[in-house]
Amino acid sequence: MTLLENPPEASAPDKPVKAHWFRLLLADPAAFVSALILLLVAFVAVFGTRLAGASATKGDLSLSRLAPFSLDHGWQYVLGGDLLGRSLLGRLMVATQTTMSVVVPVVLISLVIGASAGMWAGYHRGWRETVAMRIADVILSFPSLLMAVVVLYIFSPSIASIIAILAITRIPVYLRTARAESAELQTRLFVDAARTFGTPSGAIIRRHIFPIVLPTLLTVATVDFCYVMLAESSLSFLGIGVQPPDVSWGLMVAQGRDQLRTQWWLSVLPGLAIVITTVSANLLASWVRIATDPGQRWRLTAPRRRRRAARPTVLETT
Amino acid sequence: MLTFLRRRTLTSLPPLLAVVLGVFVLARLTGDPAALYLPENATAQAREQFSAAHGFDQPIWSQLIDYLAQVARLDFGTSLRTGEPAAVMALRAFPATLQLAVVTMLLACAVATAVGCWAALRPNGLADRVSSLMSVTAASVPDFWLAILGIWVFSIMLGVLPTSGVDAGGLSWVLPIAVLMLRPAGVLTQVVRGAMIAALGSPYVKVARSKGAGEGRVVARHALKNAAPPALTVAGDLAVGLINGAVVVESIFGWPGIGKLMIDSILQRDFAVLQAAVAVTAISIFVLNIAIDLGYALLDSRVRQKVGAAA
Amino acid sequence: ATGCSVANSNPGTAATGGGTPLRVVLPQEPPTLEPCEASLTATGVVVRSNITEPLLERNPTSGALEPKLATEWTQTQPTLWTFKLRTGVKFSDGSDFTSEDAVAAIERSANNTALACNVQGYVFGDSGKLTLAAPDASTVTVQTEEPDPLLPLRVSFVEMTKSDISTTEKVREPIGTGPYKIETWTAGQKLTLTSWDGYWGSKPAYPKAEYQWREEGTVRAAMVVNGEADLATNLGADDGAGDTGVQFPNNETTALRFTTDQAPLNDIRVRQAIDMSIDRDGIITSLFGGIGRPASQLIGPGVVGYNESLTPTAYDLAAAKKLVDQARADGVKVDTPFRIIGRTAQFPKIAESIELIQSALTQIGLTAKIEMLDTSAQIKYQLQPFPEDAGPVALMIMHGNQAGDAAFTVGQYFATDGAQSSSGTPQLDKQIKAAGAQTGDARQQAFADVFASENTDIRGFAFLANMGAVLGLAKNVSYTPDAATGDELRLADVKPKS
Amino acid sequence: MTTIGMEVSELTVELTTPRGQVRAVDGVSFTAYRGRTLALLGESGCGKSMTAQAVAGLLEPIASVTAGSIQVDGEDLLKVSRKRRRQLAGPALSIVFQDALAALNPVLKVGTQLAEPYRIHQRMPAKQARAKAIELMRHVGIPEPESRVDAYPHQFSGGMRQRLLIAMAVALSPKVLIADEPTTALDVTVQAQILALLARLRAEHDMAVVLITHDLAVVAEEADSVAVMYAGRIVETGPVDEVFEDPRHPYTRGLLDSVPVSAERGADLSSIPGAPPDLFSIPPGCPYQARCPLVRDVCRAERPPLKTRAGRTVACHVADGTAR
Amino acid sequence: MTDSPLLEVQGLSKSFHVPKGPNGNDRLRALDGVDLTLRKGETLGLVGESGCGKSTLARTLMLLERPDQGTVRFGGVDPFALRKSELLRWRRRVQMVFQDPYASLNPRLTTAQIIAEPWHTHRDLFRTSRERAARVRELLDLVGLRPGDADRYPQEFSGGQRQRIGIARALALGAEVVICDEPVSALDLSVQAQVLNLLNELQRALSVSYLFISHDLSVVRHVADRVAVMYLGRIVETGATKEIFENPRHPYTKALLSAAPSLRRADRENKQKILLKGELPSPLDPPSGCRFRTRCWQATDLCAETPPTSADPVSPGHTAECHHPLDARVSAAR
Ligand SMILES: Nc1ncnc2c1ncn2[C@@H]1O[C@H](COP(=O)(O)OP(=O)(O)OP(=O)(O)O)[C@@H](O)[C@H]1O
Ligand SMILES: Nc1ncnc2c1ncn2[C@@H]1O[C@H](COP(=O)(O)OP(=O)(O)OP(=O)(O)O)[C@@H](O)[C@H]1O
Ligand SMILES: [Mg+2]
Ligand SMILES: [Mg+2]
Repeated sequence: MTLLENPPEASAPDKPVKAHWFRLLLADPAAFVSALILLLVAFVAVFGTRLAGASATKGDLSLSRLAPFSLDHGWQYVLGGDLLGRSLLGRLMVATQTTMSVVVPVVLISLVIGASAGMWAGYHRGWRETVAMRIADVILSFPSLLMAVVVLYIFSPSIASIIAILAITRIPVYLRTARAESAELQTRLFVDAARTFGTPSGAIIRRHIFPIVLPTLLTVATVDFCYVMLAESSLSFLGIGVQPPDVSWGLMVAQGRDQLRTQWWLSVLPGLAIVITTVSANLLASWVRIATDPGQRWRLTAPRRRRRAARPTVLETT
Repeated sequence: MLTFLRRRTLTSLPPLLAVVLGVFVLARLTGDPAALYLPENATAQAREQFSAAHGFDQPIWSQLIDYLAQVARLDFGTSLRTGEPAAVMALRAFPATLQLAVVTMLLACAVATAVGCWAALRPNGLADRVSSLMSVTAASVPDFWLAILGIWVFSIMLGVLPTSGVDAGGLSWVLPIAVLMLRPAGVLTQVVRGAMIAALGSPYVKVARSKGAGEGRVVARHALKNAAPPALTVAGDLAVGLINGAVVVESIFGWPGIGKLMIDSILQRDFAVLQAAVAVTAISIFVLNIAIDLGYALLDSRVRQKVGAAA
Repeated sequence: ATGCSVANSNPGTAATGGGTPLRVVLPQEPPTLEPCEASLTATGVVVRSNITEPLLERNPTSGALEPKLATEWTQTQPTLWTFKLRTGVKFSDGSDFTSEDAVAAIERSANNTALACNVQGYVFGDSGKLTLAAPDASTVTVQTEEPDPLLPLRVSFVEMTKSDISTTEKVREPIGTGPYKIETWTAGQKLTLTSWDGYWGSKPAYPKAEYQWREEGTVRAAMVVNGEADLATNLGADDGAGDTGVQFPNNETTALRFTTDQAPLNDIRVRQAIDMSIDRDGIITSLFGGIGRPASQLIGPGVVGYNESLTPTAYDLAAAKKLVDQARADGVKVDTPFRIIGRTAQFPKIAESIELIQSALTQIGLTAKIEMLDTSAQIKYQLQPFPEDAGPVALMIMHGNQAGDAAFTVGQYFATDGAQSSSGTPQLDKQIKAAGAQTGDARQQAFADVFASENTDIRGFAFLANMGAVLGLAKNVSYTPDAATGDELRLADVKPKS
Repeated sequence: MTTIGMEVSELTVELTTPRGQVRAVDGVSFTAYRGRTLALLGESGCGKSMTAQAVAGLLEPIASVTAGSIQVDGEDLLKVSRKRRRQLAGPALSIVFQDALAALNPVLKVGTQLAEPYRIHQRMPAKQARAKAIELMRHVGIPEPESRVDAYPHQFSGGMRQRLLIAMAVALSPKVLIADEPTTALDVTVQAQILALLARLRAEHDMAVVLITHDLAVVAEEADSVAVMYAGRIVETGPVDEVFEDPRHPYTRGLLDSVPVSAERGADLSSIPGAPPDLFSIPPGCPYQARCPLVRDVCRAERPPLKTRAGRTVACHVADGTAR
Repeated sequence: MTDSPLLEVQGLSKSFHVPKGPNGNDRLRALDGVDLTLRKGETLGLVGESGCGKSTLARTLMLLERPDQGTVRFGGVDPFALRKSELLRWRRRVQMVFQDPYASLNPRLTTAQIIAEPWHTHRDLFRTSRERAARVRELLDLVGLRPGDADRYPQEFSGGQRQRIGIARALALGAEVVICDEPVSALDLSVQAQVLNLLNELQRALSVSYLFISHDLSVVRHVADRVAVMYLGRIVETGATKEIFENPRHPYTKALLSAAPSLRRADRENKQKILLKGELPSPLDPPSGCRFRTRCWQATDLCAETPPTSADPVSPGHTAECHHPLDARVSAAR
């Protein structure tokens, strides 16, 4: 039925629907809560180290393995203490910064490189496409752990190296998505129309392909966000991830796994942080996908009860 | 069909070669294995002897040429660690990984299909929301964590499953597969759901209904087959991940697979084994990709035509 | 979490002797069972005294050498040792064990540089070439270049193999004289040994033994708890062995080893300050779960040369800070950052321990950066020659003296030319050499002095702990672990509990 | 004497949309006689397909029938159980869709799809159903059906696909066939073929055909009677010749006038100003008021009912003389 | 209307590489030697069945495809030989209106952005954003949209309104020739009339030339001065509109005319429908000789052997590519 694609032939002529982002966000409670959580995460990532205070870095061995949910030792210890007697809450806050400073750059770098290469390859087709896809194949079938060990061997293990490795291994994901979409988009009539004005290919990609590919890429990126966090924790599991005294959620989960049976909170709480953050990111991403699409935005302004009937977006995942 | 296979194989060769060469070069950048394999107070002379014996003293390109010549004779060298032929070790470990990957993917697909279809039949309903949330969560749990938790709960607390190993019959498969399956199942569920919603809304489904087809027939015969291709792509990528990277689960459960072999040989600088293992997985990944293309063709005659025509 | 029922295909009724195998779970699969690699933990723990046997054997508790395939040994000349072999010993393929086999085995392990056996490096590294002879079928003579009082101890590391064993390649599945022989080895999964009927000694309690390997300590512990294994080695305190866990001291000692020639580690006060900022008791109780003892030297008690009078440095941040300040006042560049390098997963909680030390160092005004490396990368810093641009490094090391004699420690770590030494003085070198020539009590005293002087004059090390380990032991199995258990697990000593 | 194939009365379909509840089909009534063609004529969005889907029971979840009845063969399709409804889909009533490529399942062989009605309703074994499929293909004029029965939809041209869809619809000789713009996507030469085919099948199966289209010329050539729809309502009905000869409703007249029949090159066509009203802002009174040249006050206030006068049915205050 | 051809196309051929068809051919000849002229201020109607190559011709003229053979002259210059700035200048003179008003407008841009898009490339046309905004308003007014529509997205418009946006965009650079590829076939009858009227008005006001592609004969008859009938990649008949419609000489043209349903009863009764056999043959595997022979009721052996040419006009300004052109008088009598 055409209506879905072209919703209310909105000839509600004289009131162009000005979408206020905030109102749109409020319209989707799940997304709203997710946004709040992500804001909190972002806030903690920026100010967490300062907020956490000394108890996050300086341990008190007498508080080693302190059980959570008690305020006896001050609010810092409400989530208990780690092996060195540091406050787990503080550690989580500090770890937020490291985690985000790994995950966000990885996602951004691989997104930017992968997406540009993919759009370029998909737009031009031909040999460029073949080469780009074969390179993606190579990266994908390459054992990423080998790459990790090599990079960490050649360069000393640092956050920058971890970012580099993870970014390289994630590039194909965006490359393939962007290529597929842009290969399809370049056959669209409005791209042809732009060509008839003599618009150079770079400008077409920027103006016509990119904005349409972006929401898909964002969806992929949020899914990837989760993947990168997990990959980082796997690196930590193998001892080649974030190095102490830096701490990331992944490292906390990895280090705490031995205590799972005795001090469960050491790995469960950081694990929860990963899960909650990724779930929020996913929920917010599906909201963004709808909100940035002028053709779908109306869904969010719809009364709640009714929305169920409207066909939901297709979540594409990789 | 044959021409398609031939062409795919030919176009797959350069990347395959690139992977093998890449591994060769990268591995050698991680340093000389002499320190690992010789006693701590071995003399400099002994070290040189060792390097010379294994050719590590040659410039990398000449090592490479020798290696390629070797590989052309299907000789992947011998393991520094065990003295066994590297190819034998890789081929011995691979089936374990493959079995695990295949069973995991099959189950993940089955779960994803069931849950995804169910959710798609009532989009935005309660079932849909719950399953969406669960699938996102499933896809974001660290696997090693889950593995250890699983051992704790199912082996020790409940005592219903063996902790690890491969020799407790079917039961020893349960935990590794459950752990490995979670992420693929979560991701696939979302894909299947999306594709099914699209398929169920399409005109041909209406036509099927207009012929008096019941819900079961509509889903099973009409929608599912159309929803399969996107799921197939994603399943392929996930399978590649399993073949190449079940390291964590393999090492926790003592599953003698290729992921573990690979990481061990990286850490032990056992280059020959590493190269052989990478070659085996890379080949299997290329085979998998071809299989997926053929799968498309099987599902969709439009693709079949292209595949048939591609010469 | 014990006493649970078990859903396993071969339930935990195990090991009552009658044909059920003894199931052992190790951290890693032996790469090969090559006997001359027996000082490699993964190999040795399976091979030694189970599949192959040495001529003589050191009692890990008493330290005394005891006869095994040799019944007696004497220093017939200052540079000549004569070994009398036990008669009637057969290899598991049925052939007789003769002096020719013994000569070939020692020759192969000690003199064969092409094979580069591990034993050669560890045990015979600093002794010259040996000249071997077999005057008759049950006598072996060993001629050394210089008088070597330790030769029998060294020979106790050589596992006896058949004379027709390859001298150019390492063997994967050897034939030995031990109580067990290899039945099947499904690489990656399982290694099964069966007892060898023609064994010269008494028959072991278990007719069969199965080895499996799991990397994760928690999994190994869980297997014992769950009744899937009878013995699990190398557990940590937190691995959850519960009441199946048996704690025992192993012969490993952990320490920080300093590069003494670069600022800020080139000043002894700085090194002493670091030593003082290690909260040994805290680490042992909080991180190691109480397993281990604060260390005062690089070896544990029971090793010849152990100095009883040395005590672990007390934890005193204030004093440490004062020392650093003094050094700073004297122009030492104490602000120069240095690295603390550790090997990933070398012992349980290594990362946390280093982290704790690092944070203490920050408090006394030093700047240390942590680097956890994989074995191959870490070993560059452990073995001479070190990487050129390494800079100042405090390396976390773990040393295990398997031989029970300090000579095997100090030569390596204290001598200026020691393979793993990053400090030392000519004076100490002389002292070490002199001590090595001593025997008996004099030897004990001389080495004890070496440790004392290193401590006061050089302080190239800050010792952490004499480590201990946990052995997972199923309830129906009896076994008493000793210091050597991690390196040599004698299956014959394991008995079913009645 | 003609028998009634289907009688639709006061059919109302409401849509639950984000902007509220709207009526997409508002009290539509018509009767289709067997052996005859009734054309449902109207511009895009006026509710033709919605009507068809409501009749065929294929409305999307967002739409629902809120009033009316659909009588086929003595049964009210809106009252019967779901199961009965499914049983009737095919033998009693079937539908042909506009976009033949989208309406054929791309991954199933056409033979399988053609055989489906027999498999579902008559539980015919696969082999026999396949034979029937071949027969059907021959029936609608597809050459070499034996070899093409195993082909896939994309291997057929547009016209052939439309034939396949029609074949599927007439498989069980339905009493009523709804054809929703069956030729809109086709070329004139092919359109002529398809329309001829439909006419032939109508006669052979004695079906009541409801032909939905926006093409006046097609209506003129093919239909016996016509119902003109505007904004979800029927504004005029009657025998085609009469309606086209002498349109009563200003909308019908406007449509007929905008066809560039033989208007001279360069001369402006007479066109209806503006666009059909948005479903959400249909004014009270006559929905056509905003575009109507004859609009009166009463048109703004009162909705004109569909009245029969002098053998012609029309919903217009002006035409039925209520307003002058 | 002057007589000098503004656009001249000769022997234009274009083939596509496609998956092998049943007969093993993988070159699809979409255009196979097309000749065409368009004079200043004139509207040339191009009719033909789906897949006969109309859009390919339009796209080739817009330089979206590169022809295999043949020449295109626009005001005497070959656009394919032009380099950057010259090419840009040429682009301004020729613009296109697309068939599908839904697909040819980027859904993420507003009306104003869509109309102003060409100026991003042709920067020198309007330098300030104020100028641009003013011009957008003018254009909106020209095509009958309200100034308030400038900030709305395409989906908020009806098909007819979208097509107006498309037309405004085509005029944004001040084109002399507008190629209209089925501009009204996606539109409703009542709206179609509005758009046709608009195109007419614009032609009068701006004296642009149209190449007007359509499959709807009644529309072509209404808008075109001359008509070219295309069949399987070739122009089979050209002539003045009246000539073509009243006196078709090619059997295909005649069949096409007769197949079109007609509203007027008089026409219907007069006409005897010619139901062509089969459908358009695949351009992958065109018939030998005359391409229409497989569906032609007059075909002879000659038709299968020699391709007919249109070298000699059947009457002045009227060419038909047929071995057996229909008798002029007989068809005139109809
Ligand atoms: N899924 C839907 N959601 C909301 N509105 C819808 C939906 N489907 C159709 N509509 C609206 O219902 C009205 C009737 O639509 P319908 O498809 O019946 O029109 P139509 O006359 O068949 O048009 P066309 O000629 O374009 O097929 C239209 O205004 C349309 O916008
Ligand atoms: N990019 C392409 N690749 C392959 N074949 C093409 C391509 N573009 C067009 N064709 C083929 O060329 C032929 C002519 O196509 P074209 O689009 O020009 O036809 P048309 O007359 O415009 O048809 P319609 O009326 O359907 O728009 C068709 O058979 C079409 O399938
Ligand atoms: Mg419709
Ligand atoms: Mg076209």
